[in-house]
Amino acid sequence: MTVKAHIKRHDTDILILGTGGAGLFGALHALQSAPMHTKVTIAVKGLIGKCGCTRMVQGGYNVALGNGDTVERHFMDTINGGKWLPNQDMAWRLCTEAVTRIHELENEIGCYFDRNPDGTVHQKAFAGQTADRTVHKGDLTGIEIISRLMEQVLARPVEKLQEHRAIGLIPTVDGSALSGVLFIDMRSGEFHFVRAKAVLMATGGGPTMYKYHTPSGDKTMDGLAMAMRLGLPVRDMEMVQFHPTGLLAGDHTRMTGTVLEEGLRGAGGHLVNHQGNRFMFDYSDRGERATRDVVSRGIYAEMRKNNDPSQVGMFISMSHLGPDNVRKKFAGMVKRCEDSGFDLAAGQVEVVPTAHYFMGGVVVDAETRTSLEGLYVAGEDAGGAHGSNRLGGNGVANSTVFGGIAGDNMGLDIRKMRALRDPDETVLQAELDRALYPLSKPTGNLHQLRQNLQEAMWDDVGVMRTRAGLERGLQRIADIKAELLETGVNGDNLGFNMTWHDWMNLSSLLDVSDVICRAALSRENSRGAHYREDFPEPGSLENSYFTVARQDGDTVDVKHENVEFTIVRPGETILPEGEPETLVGEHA
Amino acid sequence: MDLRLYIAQRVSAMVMIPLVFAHLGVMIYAIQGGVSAGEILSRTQGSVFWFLFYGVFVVSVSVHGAIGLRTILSETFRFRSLTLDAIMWTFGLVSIFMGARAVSAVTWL
Amino acid sequence: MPREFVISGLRLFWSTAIMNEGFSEAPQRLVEDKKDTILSMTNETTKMSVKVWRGDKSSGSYQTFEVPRQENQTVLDVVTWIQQTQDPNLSYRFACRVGMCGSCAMMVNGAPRWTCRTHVNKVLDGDTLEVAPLRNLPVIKDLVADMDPFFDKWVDAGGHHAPSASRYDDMPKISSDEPERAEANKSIECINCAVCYAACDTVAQNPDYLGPAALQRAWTLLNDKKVDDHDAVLEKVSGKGGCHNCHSQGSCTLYCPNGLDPMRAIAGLKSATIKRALKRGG
Amino acid sequence: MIKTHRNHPLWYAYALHRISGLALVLFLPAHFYVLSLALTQPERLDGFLHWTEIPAVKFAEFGLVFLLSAHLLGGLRLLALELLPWSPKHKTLAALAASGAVLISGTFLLNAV
Ligand SMILES: Cc1cc2nc3c(=O)[nH]c(=O)nc-3n(C[C@H](O)[C@H](O)[C@H](O)COP(=O)(O)OP(=O)(O)OC[C@H]3O[C@@H](n4cnc5c(N)ncnc54)[C@H](O)[C@@H]3O)c2cc1C
Ligand code: HEM
Ligand code: SF4
Ligand code: F3S
Ligand code: FES
Repeated sequence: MTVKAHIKRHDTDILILGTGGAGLFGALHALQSAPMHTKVTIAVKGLIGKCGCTRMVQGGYNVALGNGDTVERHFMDTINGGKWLPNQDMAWRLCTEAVTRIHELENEIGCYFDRNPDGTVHQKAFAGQTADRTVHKGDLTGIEIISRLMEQVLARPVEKLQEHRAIGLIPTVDGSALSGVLFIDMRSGEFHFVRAKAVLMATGGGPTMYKYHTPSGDKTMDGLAMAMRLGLPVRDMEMVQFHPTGLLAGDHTRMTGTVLEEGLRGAGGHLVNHQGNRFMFDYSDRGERATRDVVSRGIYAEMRKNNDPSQVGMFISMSHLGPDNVRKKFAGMVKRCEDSGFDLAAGQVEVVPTAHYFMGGVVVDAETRTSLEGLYVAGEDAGGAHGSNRLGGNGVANSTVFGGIAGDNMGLDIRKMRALRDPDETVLQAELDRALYPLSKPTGNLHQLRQNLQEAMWDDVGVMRTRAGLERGLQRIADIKAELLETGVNGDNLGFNMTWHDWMNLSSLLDVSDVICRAALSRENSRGAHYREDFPEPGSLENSYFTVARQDGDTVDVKHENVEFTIVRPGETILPEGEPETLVGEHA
Repeated sequence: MDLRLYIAQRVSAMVMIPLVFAHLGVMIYAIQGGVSAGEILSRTQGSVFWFLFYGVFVVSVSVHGAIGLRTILSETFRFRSLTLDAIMWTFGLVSIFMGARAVSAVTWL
Repeated sequence: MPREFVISGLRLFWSTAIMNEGFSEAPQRLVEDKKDTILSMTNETTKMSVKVWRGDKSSGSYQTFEVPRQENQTVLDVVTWIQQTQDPNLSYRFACRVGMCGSCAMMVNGAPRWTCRTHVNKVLDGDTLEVAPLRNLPVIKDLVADMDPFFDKWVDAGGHHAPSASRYDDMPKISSDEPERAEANKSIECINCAVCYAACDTVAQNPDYLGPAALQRAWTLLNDKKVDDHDAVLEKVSGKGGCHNCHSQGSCTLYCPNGLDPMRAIAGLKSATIKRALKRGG
Repeated sequence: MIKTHRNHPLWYAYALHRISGLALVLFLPAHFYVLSLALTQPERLDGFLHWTEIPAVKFAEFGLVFLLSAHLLGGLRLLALELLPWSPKHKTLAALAASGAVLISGTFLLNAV
């Protein structure tokens, strides 16, 4: 079947992809810093503010607001948590700017974060932090942040392209700058090319290529796949964070993989195996209260010991804390479990580590600029700020901080960019052809292919890795890719054709999975989220390096670059002498 | 409906609360007794109290009913806003006029 | 016969008068009761018959699919299964799959619901399920509704904070226990899913009506100490489509999947607007 | 099972209030007309009042009384719900007042029939 594709074209000044914390802050700040009458367009795969992961933030937002805590302490926690791999300038920017951003959220955007009885902001400590630092609104912090941001943006004169999926970043002919972005208007199935002087890519990463994953369904790594096709360098691609307690409810339900909050373990919840025994103390002195990576590996190891195929996960058990107490303290979680048929308060809920956050991303500087003029990247799409591991609470801080910075910079930079840039029409055509490709193939079982990928990543590129496993994973990914190219989609009606988009989702996921696997192979040590059973040692901190992958046509090249310790060196600290190691007492 | 109509409707409703209670009482009493025109009139004619009672009642019920009718016509029967206002005013005024005639018939000397 | 008529009438009013007393809790209780009985229902049927609305803006009809029952199965899972295995052209919308984004609401057996967290057991009628796009909104295709009118009204109702301080000022000291803040907190966790909007017949009948969610947002602003101009908030909800159109039908509160109570919030706006008008007048 | 989102008491209360209001509005002009007969033609009013002895008419009349009291109570309920400040104490009071009113007028009505 041949589809005659017509491309609608139109222009704007500033174009933003995605409406998570990064995209929405990008839009608001661009409006503030750009000259009058600058046209700002926001394009998103779902509805404005109603997709992506910022909405799903539960725990909260890390920011040092005094009471002994300092930006320096937040910074040191971030560097230590990232096992010395973070880009220190970015981490510093994150910690300093978070202070301004949280005030902006409260005072200008209209969020309200929970308070102490005396009216000051309440802060708690996530695992891995040395101060009570996490600002929150109950356990639905993301809803407060994103709803308030969304309504601010909706009330402003921004051009809104909802359910517009970005499918290609289109450079100029000489490749020195970005011209614009090619979209599919998902509602009609039409192609749409938008030229812009400055583009913010904030599509939010999201490791949904794993069998168990927490991010929202719209996130399929499209951004990173597009950036890689353009040959942009991406870093830390092996760094996939697993949350230890994802709900396990069967293959047939989308609920599987969704997160059971960290607070359950913090409050004294037990993890037990199918014999009913606690096992976490076999893996760590801190038992269930160890950090995410440690608990994830504990559960994973325990799962491997168990050979009963009908019994996959481990269990989280809260009932010893008193069912009524649990019901009161974790009302939201209890209700969510109940909706899918589980009794969290009095019974046990089966859990499994679940892919949660992607530390890797496009190489940017602390100003969100990339190596391509006109392209800015912020939020989970950008690599560097977290190094090998993200602290709970640093994710939404990262997206709101750098989204705002990107907006500021785009608004300023476009003053120097007089004219819109013309696209390389051959790249435009190639991207269009990519999207149309499946319509010319016989239809097949896409869903099965996606499951195959998810199994492959979970088995071979997951919580614990080995050379043999990674090599097998690489092969499995290649096989699935080949199969995908033979599997088509019925294109009779391209309007809101979710199966067509599933094909493209899978294509993005495969491209990124391949690079994750290669980066993981190249790092022969274990740092943060990356754990090699064949190389369990972290390697020398002094000679820390990060991986940088670059795609060139069909080949991917992974290099190592040394971390520049621009602010602090391993073994040192920027905290004043005599500062206690931690301000957090062991919680009861 | 906007704030003005809303207030007018609620205020007239509140005014009518005691009036309706009394009216219901009178009716029950009257029905039980089996009334004639003469009986009604002998009680009410020439009474300033009943004149004021029914006078206020007529004005309130006209205002209240007219606004209520407007709401129903607009929501349930999808009338457009110009027609709506015309009907509301017509109903209200006709109702006040007819009501005034009735009150004067019942309470005038 | 008239006596019975009166007595049943009295019962009705007795029951609504009682609802008056605890009207924020009572409708919730209704939902809970229903759920208890239904969850205890055993899962004997292995298949169910699912009628799904197919069509676009202009026309459409129901199409029936046989779908296998599963233990932990939400309505979203049912729709997903149909798209993945039976008809790749079926359109629907979802994002978070855990009740946080409000993208997935549909009419399920005649009532609006978030589908990602509606267990099939809870709504199955015998062995049939009927799924349609959310009511009171234009249809884009199949189960996908166009939510723009809902958000346009959110904006029209003044539903966003007008800053009175800047990012360089301190955060205001407002304890979570202050009565006004507590009041705002009760309504603030709205996920803008438009379930209430679909449940409300006033929305269906009056195209100007701003609807429960948008008005409820205005109520939170009115109770927000950080908002300087409370008069402006009230002004926005006093116009043609404002809070005074609400007839306290209560469907919004009954169906809100998050247990919020827009009916109560709107009542709050009504009385606040009157108080303000009286103050002005006097 | 009725497949509708309307199947709950508050919605029925709303519908009853609307229907009773509409019926009252339609009845109002007739009511005024009949009363004003007293001025012009008292004998016709008498004739009319006799006419109301007929059971069917009596029933219709009863219906009106019912609708008026139904509307009254529904209105009281709405006013309380919308305008009273809602400390739980107040809500209880409002509910008591409304239901007290139901009882009293209900008794009267039952006596009347
Ligand atoms: C369940 C859960 C809980 C979390 N809890 C916390 C927490 O407590 N604290 C914390 O700090 N972090 C938390 N995180 C992490 C945090 O949510 C994210 O890191 C952060 O919100 C990412 O923001 P973002 O703006 O980069 O991306 P997102 O918010 O994910 O937004 C991405 C946007 O891009 C759009 N998009 C994607 N692809 C395309 C395309 N091709 N074209 C157009 N648009 C596209 C998406 O639809 C979406 O609108 C949590 C994450 C999850 C999943
Ligand atoms: C004490 C007596 C009365 C009280 C307390 C009362 C109260 C109310 C209230 C509060 C409403 C608003 C309902 C809403 O917006 O949902 C209303 C509506 C209405 N009333 Fe009354 N009312 C009374 C008497 C009457 C009478 C005598 C009539 C007849 C003319 C009448 C006709 C109407 C109509 C037609 C409506 C509109 C119904 C609707 O919007 O659904 N009312 N009343
Ligand atoms: S009030 Fe409830 S039903 Fe209405 S939009 Fe908000 S969360 Fe949804
Ligand atoms: S359903 Fe509608 S009429 Fe009012 S109480 Fe809720 S908004
Ligand atoms: S998918 Fe987000 S609320 Fe259902």
